[in-house]
Amino acid sequence: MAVDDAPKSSPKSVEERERVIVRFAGDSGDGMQLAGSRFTDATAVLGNDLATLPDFPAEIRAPAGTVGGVSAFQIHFAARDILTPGDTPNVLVAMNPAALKANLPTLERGTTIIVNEDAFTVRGVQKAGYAVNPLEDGTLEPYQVKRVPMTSLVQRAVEGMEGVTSRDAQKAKNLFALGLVSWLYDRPVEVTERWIEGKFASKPHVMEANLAAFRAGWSFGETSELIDVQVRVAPATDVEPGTYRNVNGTQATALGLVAASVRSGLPLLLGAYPITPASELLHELSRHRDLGVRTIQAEDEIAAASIALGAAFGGHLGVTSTSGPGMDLKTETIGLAVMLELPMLIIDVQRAGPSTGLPTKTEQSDLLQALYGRHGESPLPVVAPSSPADAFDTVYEAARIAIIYRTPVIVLSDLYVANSSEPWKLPDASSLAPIEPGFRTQPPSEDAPFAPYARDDRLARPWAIPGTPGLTHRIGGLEKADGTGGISYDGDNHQRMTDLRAAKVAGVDVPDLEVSGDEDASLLILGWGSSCGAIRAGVRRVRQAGGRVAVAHLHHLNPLPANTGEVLRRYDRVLLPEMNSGQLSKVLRAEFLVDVEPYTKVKGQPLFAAEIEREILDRV
Amino acid sequence: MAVDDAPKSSPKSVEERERVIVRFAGDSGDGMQLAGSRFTDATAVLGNDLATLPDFPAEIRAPAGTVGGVSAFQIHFAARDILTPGDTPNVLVAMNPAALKANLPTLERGTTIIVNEDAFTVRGVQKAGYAVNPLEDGTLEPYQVKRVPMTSLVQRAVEGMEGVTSRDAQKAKNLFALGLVSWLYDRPVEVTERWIEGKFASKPHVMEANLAAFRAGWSFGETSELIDVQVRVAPATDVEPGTYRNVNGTQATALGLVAASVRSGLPLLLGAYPITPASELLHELSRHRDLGVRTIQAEDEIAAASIALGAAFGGHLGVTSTSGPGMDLKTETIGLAVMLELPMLIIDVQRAGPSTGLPTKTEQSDLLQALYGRHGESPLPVVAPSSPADAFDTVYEAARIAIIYRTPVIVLSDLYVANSSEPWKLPDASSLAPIEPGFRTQPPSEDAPFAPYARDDRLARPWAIPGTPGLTHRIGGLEKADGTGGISYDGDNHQRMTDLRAAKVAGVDVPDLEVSGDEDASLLILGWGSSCGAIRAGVRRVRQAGGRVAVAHLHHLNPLPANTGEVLRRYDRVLLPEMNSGQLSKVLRAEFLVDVEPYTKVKGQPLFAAEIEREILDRV
Amino acid sequence: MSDHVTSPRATSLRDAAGQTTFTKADFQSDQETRWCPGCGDYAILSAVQGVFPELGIAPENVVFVTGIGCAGRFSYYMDTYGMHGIHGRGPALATGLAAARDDLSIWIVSGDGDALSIGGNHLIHALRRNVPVKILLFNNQIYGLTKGQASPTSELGKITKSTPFGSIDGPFNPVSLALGAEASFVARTVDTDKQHLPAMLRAAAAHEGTALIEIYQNCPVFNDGAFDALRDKRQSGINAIRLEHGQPIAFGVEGAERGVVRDPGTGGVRVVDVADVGRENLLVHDAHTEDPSLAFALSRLSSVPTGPTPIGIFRSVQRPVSGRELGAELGANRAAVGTERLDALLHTGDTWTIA
Amino acid sequence: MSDHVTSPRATSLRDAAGQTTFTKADFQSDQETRWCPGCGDYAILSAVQGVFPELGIAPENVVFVTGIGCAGRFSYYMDTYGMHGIHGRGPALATGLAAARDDLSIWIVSGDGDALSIGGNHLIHALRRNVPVKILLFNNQIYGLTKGQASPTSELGKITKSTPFGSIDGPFNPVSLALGAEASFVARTVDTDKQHLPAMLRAAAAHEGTALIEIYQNCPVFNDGAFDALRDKRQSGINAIRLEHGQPIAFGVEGAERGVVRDPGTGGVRVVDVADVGRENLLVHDAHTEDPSLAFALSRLSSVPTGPTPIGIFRSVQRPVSGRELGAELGANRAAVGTERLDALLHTGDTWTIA
Ligand SMILES: Cc1ncc(C[n+]2csc(CCOP(=O)(O)OP(=O)(O)O)c2C)c(N)n1
Ligand SMILES: Cc1ncc(C[n+]2csc(CCOP(=O)(O)OP(=O)(O)O)c2C)c(N)n1
Ligand code: SF4
Ligand code: SF4
Ligand SMILES: [Mg+2]
Ligand SMILES: [Mg+2]
Repeated sequence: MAVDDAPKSSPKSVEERERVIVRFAGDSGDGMQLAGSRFTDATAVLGNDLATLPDFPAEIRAPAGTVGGVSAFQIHFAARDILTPGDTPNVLVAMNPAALKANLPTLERGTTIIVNEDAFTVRGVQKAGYAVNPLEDGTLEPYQVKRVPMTSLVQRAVEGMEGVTSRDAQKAKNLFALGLVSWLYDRPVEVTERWIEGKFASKPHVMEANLAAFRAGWSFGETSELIDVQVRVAPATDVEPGTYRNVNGTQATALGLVAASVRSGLPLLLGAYPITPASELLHELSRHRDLGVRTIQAEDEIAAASIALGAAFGGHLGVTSTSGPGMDLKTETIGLAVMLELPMLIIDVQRAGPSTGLPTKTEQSDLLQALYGRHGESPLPVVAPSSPADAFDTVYEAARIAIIYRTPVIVLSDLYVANSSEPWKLPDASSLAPIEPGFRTQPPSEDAPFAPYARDDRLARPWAIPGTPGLTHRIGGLEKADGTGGISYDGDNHQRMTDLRAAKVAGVDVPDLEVSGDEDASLLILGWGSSCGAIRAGVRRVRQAGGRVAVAHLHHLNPLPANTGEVLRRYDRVLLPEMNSGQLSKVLRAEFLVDVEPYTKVKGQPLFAAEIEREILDRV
Repeated sequence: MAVDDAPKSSPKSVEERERVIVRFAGDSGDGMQLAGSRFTDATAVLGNDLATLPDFPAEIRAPAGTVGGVSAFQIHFAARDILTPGDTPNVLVAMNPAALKANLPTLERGTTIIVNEDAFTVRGVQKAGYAVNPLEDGTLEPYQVKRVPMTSLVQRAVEGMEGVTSRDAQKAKNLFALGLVSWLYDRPVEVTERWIEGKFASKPHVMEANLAAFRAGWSFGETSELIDVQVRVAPATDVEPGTYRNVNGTQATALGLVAASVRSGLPLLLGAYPITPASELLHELSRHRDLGVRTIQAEDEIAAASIALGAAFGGHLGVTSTSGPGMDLKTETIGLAVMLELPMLIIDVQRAGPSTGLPTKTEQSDLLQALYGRHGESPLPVVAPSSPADAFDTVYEAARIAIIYRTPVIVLSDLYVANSSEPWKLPDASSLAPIEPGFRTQPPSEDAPFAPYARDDRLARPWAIPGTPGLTHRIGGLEKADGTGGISYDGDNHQRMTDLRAAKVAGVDVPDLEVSGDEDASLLILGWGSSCGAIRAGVRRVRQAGGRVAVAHLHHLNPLPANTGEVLRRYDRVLLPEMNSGQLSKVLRAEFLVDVEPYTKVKGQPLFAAEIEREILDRV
Repeated sequence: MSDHVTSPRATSLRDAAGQTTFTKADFQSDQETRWCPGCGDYAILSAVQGVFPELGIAPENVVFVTGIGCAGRFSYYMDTYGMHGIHGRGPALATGLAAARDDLSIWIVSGDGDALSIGGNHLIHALRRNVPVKILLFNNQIYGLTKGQASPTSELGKITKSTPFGSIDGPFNPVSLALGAEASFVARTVDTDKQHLPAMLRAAAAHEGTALIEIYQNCPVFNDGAFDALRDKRQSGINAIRLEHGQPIAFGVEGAERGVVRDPGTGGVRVVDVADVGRENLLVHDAHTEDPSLAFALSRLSSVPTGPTPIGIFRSVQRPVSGRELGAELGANRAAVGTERLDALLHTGDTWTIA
Repeated sequence: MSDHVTSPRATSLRDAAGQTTFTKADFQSDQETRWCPGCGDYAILSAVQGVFPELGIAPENVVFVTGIGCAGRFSYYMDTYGMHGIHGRGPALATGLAAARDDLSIWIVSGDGDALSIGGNHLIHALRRNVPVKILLFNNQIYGLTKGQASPTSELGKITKSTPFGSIDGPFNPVSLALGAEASFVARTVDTDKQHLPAMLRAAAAHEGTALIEIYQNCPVFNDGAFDALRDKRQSGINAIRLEHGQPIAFGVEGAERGVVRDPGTGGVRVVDVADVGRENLLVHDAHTEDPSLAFALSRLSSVPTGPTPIGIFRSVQRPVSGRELGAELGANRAAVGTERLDALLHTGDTWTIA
C-alpha cells in the first residue's frame, strides 16, 4: 500500500509520550465520530490502553457550521492503564471555525490545534459567530496552531480518479484528518485501510476517495514541515493478558443481557420506547434476532415495562430500558413487579433532568427515584456499572439477582457510560457462572397444594410458568396472603408481607465493599456508577504526588454491602463525589449516621480527574 | 312527638361518664354509616367533643351477611377534648352475626354488646361462618350482651301504617338501633327527627316508618328491663368558644381548596381520575359548581395532572387528587410542573401499598415518593394534615405556598384523615389571609424585556398568563436559561438552575417546630400527618400517669422547620411513630445525623393511643 | 348464579380416543366470587367456563390477563394461569406474554373504564398490531369497582357521583373505535344471552389475531337496566339486530319485519320496514370483506343500546398476526444458541490479543 | 426556507377602521429555528404564521401547546403564548387550559409518535369530548427527534433503527382512527401545498370543537420522500383526491379523469375512470352529514400515501363542545363568589355554637 513505499523510518524526530488525549471536532456532517472510532480501533490494536467519549450536538440537526452543530470525539490513550477519556485534549483537530469556537474554552495553553484552513472562509467564520477570522486576530496565540488546507489537499489527492465526484472528496476530508493524526501518533495504517475497503466495498469510487484522502493525510504528516515531531506512545505493559475488544457501555450492556439470557436459558425479550440516550440499547439488541432476541418498540414506556413483565410471567428474561421521563412512566408497572415478585430488569440510562432537562447530557440523579420512587413500601435491588466494560458484568449480576430472587432490579447506567468506550477483556462464555431459573414443575399433592407465595431460603417464591400442568394459579397487585398468595386484606398479613418483601431484598448476597489506595489514610473517597474512573484517576494523581487517600466504589446501591457502615466509620472523613445534588450521600447518612460529605456537580459532563484531585487536596 | 309525652326523667338510674366509644356494625345494606353519622350530629350538637371513623368493607359488595360485607362506624365522644376515634368500643351494636364475628377480636372483656337477635337465624349464623349460634354457645360469656329483637319490634311499630311495606320496616331497623343508643346516651331526639323529616319529605311512608323505628328504639331503652342504666356524658367544657361543624378530612380538604380559590381570586379547577379513597374529593368538589368550581374526570391520572397544570398555565388554581397507583402516573407531569415553576396542588390520599395493595386501608407510605419520586433533581414542598379538620388549614397553606412560590406542592393526606371526622371550629372567611397571585401584567420595555425566569426575593418567577398583551412567552420541560427562560444546554447554567430550584423550595417560609408536653423530658415523640391524634393521646396517658415526655408534630415535610435539627438534638432519644417502614425517620437521620428511632406499623389501621403509650413506656 | 363458581375441582376426563377432554369444572377456581348479587359478570363467567371445554385447550395452556375493576376480578375465578395486572394495562402485559409464548391461549378481560379510559392507548395499539389475544370488554357503561362514576361509554348527560349535574361528554362507540384502530375481529354481544355469547366466544377463540368482543354487562348496583333494550326478552326481539355473515340484515319480533339498508343520503346505513323496501333489497352482511367501511357503518346504527342495536360479528378478517412468523424464527434461533454462539458474538468486530 | 423565521419583530398595524390588524411578523418569535435544512416543518410554520393575521386574533390570545418531538419545537417559533409540554400529553395539557380559559385560541402541534403512539389515549379522548382546540398532527411516518425509529404510521416492513429487519406492525390510518373516536372535524393536507394547507388551517380555526388536521410532513433526514406521491408536482396531480363538500369526487392531471364511487361489493368506496362510469355517477362529497360512515369509507382509500389519497376536509359537523355552556355558567358563578358566599358554604349542614 501507498505508505509502504514511503520511508517507514521518517526523517522527523520522534518523541515518546506516556499518554495523549486527542479530540476530533467538526460539523455534525463532517464524520468526526467515524474518524474517532477508526483511530480508536487502530490504537486498540496497537495495544495502548484507551478510553473514548463522543460528544454529540444537543440539537437533532443544528444549522451546518454553527456551534450548536459541532460534533466531537475524544480519545485518551496511553502506555499504561487508563481510567477516563481525559479532561482536556493535547491535540484538537478542528474541521471548521465552529468546532474551534466550541472547544477553545476547554483548552490549556500550548495545546496543539490542527485546523482545516479551507473551512475558515468569511461565511464559515460568521456562521460560527466570530466577528473576525480567529486564525488572523491572535485569538490562537496561546496555542500551537497547524493550518492545513485539508479540503483542497483531498481534492488534489482524488484528482482524475475514476467516478469520484468533488462531493465524494468533500466528504472524505475526515479521513485526511484521520490519516494525519494516525501518522502523528504512528498508528498502524492497515487496520484503517482494511476497514475502509470493507465498508465501501459496494461503492468503489467512494472507497478510492477515502483511501486516497487517508493516505494523503498520512503523507502530509510525513512530508510537510508543519509538523516536525512524530509522537510514539508505547503499548500498555500493565495490561492483563487476554483477548480484548473495544466496547461502549451500550454494547457491553447488550452483550451482558444476551450472555445472561444464554447462561440462564431464558429467552431475552426487551420492551422499550425510544428515548435519548437509551434508544441505542434498543437499536443494538434489535440486531440480535439471530440469537433469539426479541425487541418490541412499545407504544409508550408504560407498555414497554408491562411487555417486559408479561414476558417474565411467561418465563422469559423480561427487560425494559429507558432514560429520564421514561423512568417516571414505568413506576407503576415496576411496583406491580415488586408485588408479583417476578424477575425483571429495568435499565435506566440516566440523563440530566428534571423533566425533559438536557437529553444529551449525563447525570446520576435518578438514584433516589430508583430506590424510593414508587408509592407504598416497594423495595427492590439497584446496581450501577462503573465503566463501559463493567456494564457487561453489572447487567449479568442484575439478571442473576432478578432471576434467583424473583424481583425487579434497576440498573442505573448513564449517558456517559453508554457512549464512552474502553477496551474490554473478553470473558470465556463457558466461564460465566450459569444462572438457574429453577422453574417449579412438580405438581402439588393433596397434602401439599401449590403455594405461589411460599418461599425458599432466599425468601424467593416459586416461578411456575403458564403451560405447566397442575400449577395453574393467579397473581396480581392486591396484597397476597403469605404462602398461598390469595387476596388478603388482613392487617397482620400485610405487615408480614411488607417485612418479607423488604427482608428478601435486604438479604440479596452482595460482595463486601473493597477499599484500595492507602487503606489506613484518614480520608476515604467513595464513589458509585460512572464516576469510578475520574475518582480513581484523581486519587492516583494525589497518591503519585505523595498524598495519602483510600478509595472504594459501590456497585450495589441496594442492598449495600454488609461492611459498608464499618468501612465508612473507619475514616475521619468520607468524600462522595456524584453527578447529582448528593443523593447517595443522603442514603448513607440515613443508614449509618456517618457525616458523608458530598462533592456534587450537575453540569451535564462527567466528573473530571482534576476536580477530584482538587477536592481531595482541599481535604488532606 | 312521641317521646315528649313519655316521662323525660326516666325511672332508670343515670351514670356519668367522661368518655364513651360506640361502634355500630352491620351488613353493608344495614345503613350503619347513616346511623353513625346521625348519632354523631346529635352528639356534636349536644356539645361533646368527638371523633369518628367509618370502616367500609374492602369488597365492593361482598355477599350479604358475610364477614367480608360488614360495614361499621365508630364514634368516640367525651366531656373533654378528643384526639382519636378511640381504640376499642365500650358498646358494640351488632346488627347481624357477621358484624359480631368481625368485631369480637377487638373487644375488651366486659364490653356491652347490643345484638339484633332476629338476625341470628340458622342461615344468618352460617353465612357469618359460625358453626353454632354464638348467642347460645357461651362465646359471649366475657361480655354484657343485650339481645334485642330489633326487626320484629320495628315491624310491630309500623303495623297498620299507611303504605308502609314490611320492606320499609326491614330497612328502618338501623333507626331503631339509633333510637336505642340515643336513649342510652340521652342524645337530643329533635336533631335526628328533623333530619329524618327533611331527608324523606318526598317519601312520606318511608319517613313515617323511620320515625316510628327511631322512636320505638328510644322507648325500648326507656321501658325495657334489659338496659338498666342511662349514661350521661356532659358537654365538653375545655372547648374553645365558637361555631362548630362536624367534618371529615375529605370535606375539610374540599372546603380548604374552595377557600384558597376565593381568597386568591383564582378559579378552582380539579383534574382527577377516580380511585379509592381519593374519589370522594372528586365527588365532593363536583357539587360546588355554584361556587365556580370546575371538576374534570380525566381519562387517566396522567391527563388529570396535565389538566391541572394546563389550567395553572391559564391562571387557575390547578389541583389534582389521587391515591396509590395514581401517584405513580402523575410523576412525569409533576416533574414538568417543577421545571415550569407553575403553582399546582397534588393531593395524595395515601392508602396501603405497594401496587394495588389494600385500597381500603390506610398508610403513610408515599412520603419518600413525594420527596424523591421523580427523575433528576426535582424538589418540591410537601405538607400533611394532622387531622380531619386540620386538612382545611393544610390545603390552604399548600395553596399559599404553590401560588406565591410558583411551585407544585404535594399534600400527603391519607385514608384515615379522609374518612374520619371531628368537630371543626369554623373560621371567618374574611379572617383567612388573602393569597396574592400577583400576575405579571406590565408590558416589558426595550431596556427591560420580559424575562419569564427572572426571580423575586422569594426566588419565585413571574406568572404571566395568556391573554396578557406584550408578555407572550414560551416555557417547557427543557432546561431554561437563568432569567430569560430560553432553552439552554449550558452546563454552568444547568448547575445554577438546579441550585436555584432547590434554594427556592428550601427557602419556603415555614413556622418553627413547636414542642409541647414536658419540654425538658429526655424523650421526644415526633409525628407527622394523621398519626398526630394517636400520638398526643398516647402521650397524654403517659403524662397523666406521671411519665415525662415531650411531643412535637411536623406539618411541613419539605422544607422542614428551620429549628428541626436543634429540637431533635435537644433530646436523648427521639421516637418517630409512622404508618410505613420508617420513611420520615430516614429523612431526618440523613438531614441531621440524629439517631431517630422509628416505630412503624403497616397493618392497614391507624396507630392506636395504646401502642404509643406502650412504646413510650418501653423507653422511659 | 354464583353457586357453581365454587363447585369442587373435577378431574378431567379421557374421551373414547384417549384424548383428554375437559369439563366446565376444570376451569372453575375455588376462589369465592365477589361480585354483587345479580351482577352480569356471573353470567359471563359461567358462559366462558362453559365454552372452554369445547375448545379442547388444557387449563394450564390458558392465561387470563385482567386490569382493575369488577371485571378485572375475572382472572381469579378461572382455574387457569392468571394475572390481575394494573388498571388499563392488560393489553400491554398480554402483548409481552404473547410475544414470549405463542403456545398459549391468552384472554384479556377488561371493563369500559379499564379498556377505554385509562387503557385506551394499549387497546388501540394491540388492535393495530393484531396481537394474538382475545379481549373481552365488559361494558356496563359505568365505573363499578370505584362505586359509580361516569365511564367513556356513559351516555351524554348521565348523572353519576363524578357528574352530579350530568356528564358533559359524549360516549365512545367501542365498535367504531376498534374499527378505526384497524381491528381484524370485532363483535358485540350481551351478558345473559346463553346462545349468542358462547357463539361469539367460539368465534373469537378461532380467530388468528386480536379478537375484541364488546359484552353489554348489567351493573345492577350502579347502572341497572342500561341494556334492558337487549337483555329484556320482550324488548330484545324488537331491538337486537343480529348480524350474520352472508345473510340479509333483518330483525324483529318475528325475526324479519325490519331490516337494514344503505342510506345514499348519509353514506351510512339505516333501519327500515322490510315491507317498504322488500327483503331482497336488504343489506347483506359481509364480515369478511377487507374494507371495514361496512362494519363501521353498521356500528353507527347505535352508540348507546336504547333502540335497535347490532350484535354479532361486525368484522372478521385475516391479516398478519403480530410476531406470528417471527416467533417461530426466534424459537429456532434460540435452540441453536449455546456458549459457542455466545463466544462468537462476544468476539465480533476488531479484537486484539495480549500475551 | 428558514430565512424569515428569525425576521425582526414587526409592530402590528392599525387598519382604516382603527382596528388593530396583525402581520405575519407579529407571530414570529425571535428564537432561531432548529430544524434540519429542508424539513417540512419550515413550510408548515410559515403557513401557520401566514394565516394567523387573517384570523384577526391578537398573538397574546393564542396559545400553542406541544408535545416532544421535532414537531414539538413548533411552540418556540410562534410569538404567542406557548407550552412545550411532555411527550404525548399536549391534548391533556390543552384540555385543562381550554377548560380554564374559553377566551383563548388554543392550538396543539404534535408528531405521529407524540399524538398516536404515547399520546394516543389523550388524542382520542380530546376528540370524544370535542374539546375546543385545534390539533395539527405532523405526520412524517417516523420518529425524527430520536433519530429514526418506526412510528405508528410507518408502513409494514419499514426498516428503521428500531426495526432493522423491517417493522412487523401495520400502521394506523390517523383519519380512520379519529373518525372512530367521534371526531367532529378531520382534515388532511400536505406541508408544502401553499394553497391547500392554509385553507385547512382557516377551516380548522373556524370549527367550534376539536379540529384535527393530519399534515403529511417530509422528514428529509430519516424518511425522505415518503409523501412524494402528493408533494411532487408531477405525481400529485395523479394522486391527490381533493375532497370538497358538495362536489363530485373527481381528480387527475386535468383534474377529472378519475373519480370515486361507492363499491357495493365492499360497502366502501373505490377509484374509477370517470370515462367508465360517467361523471354524474361519481360520489358527491358530504362533509357535514351526521353519520361519519362516508368520511370513514373515504379514509380507507389509502393508508400510506403512495397512490391516490384523499386530502381536504373529511368531516366537519357541529356537536356539543366540551364545557362550552358550562364555562359561561361557571364564570358567572365565580363573579358572584365573595367571602359571604364562602362563609355560607363553610356553615352548611348542622352547626352548633359554644359560647
Ligand atoms: C392507576 C389506577 N387508577 C385508578 C384506579 C381505580 N380504579 C379501579 S377500577 C376503576 C374503573 C372501574 O371501571 P371499569 O373499568 O368500567 O370496570 P368495572 O368495575 O365497571 O367492571 C378505577 C378507576 C386504579 N386501581 N388504578
Ligand atoms: C416520556 C418520553 N418518552 C420518550 C421520549 C423521547 N422522544 C422524544 S420525541 C419522540 C418521538 C418523536 O417522533 P414524533 O412524535 O413523530 O415527532 P417528530 O420528531 O417526528 O416530529 C420520542 C420517542 C420523551 N421525550 N419522553
Ligand atoms: S358494582 Fe356493578 S359491576 Fe361491580 S360487581 Fe357490583 S354489580 Fe357487578
Ligand atoms: S429530523 Fe426530520 S422531522 Fe426532525 S427536523 Fe430533521 S428533517 Fe425535520
Ligand atoms: Mg365498567
Ligand atoms: Mg414523526
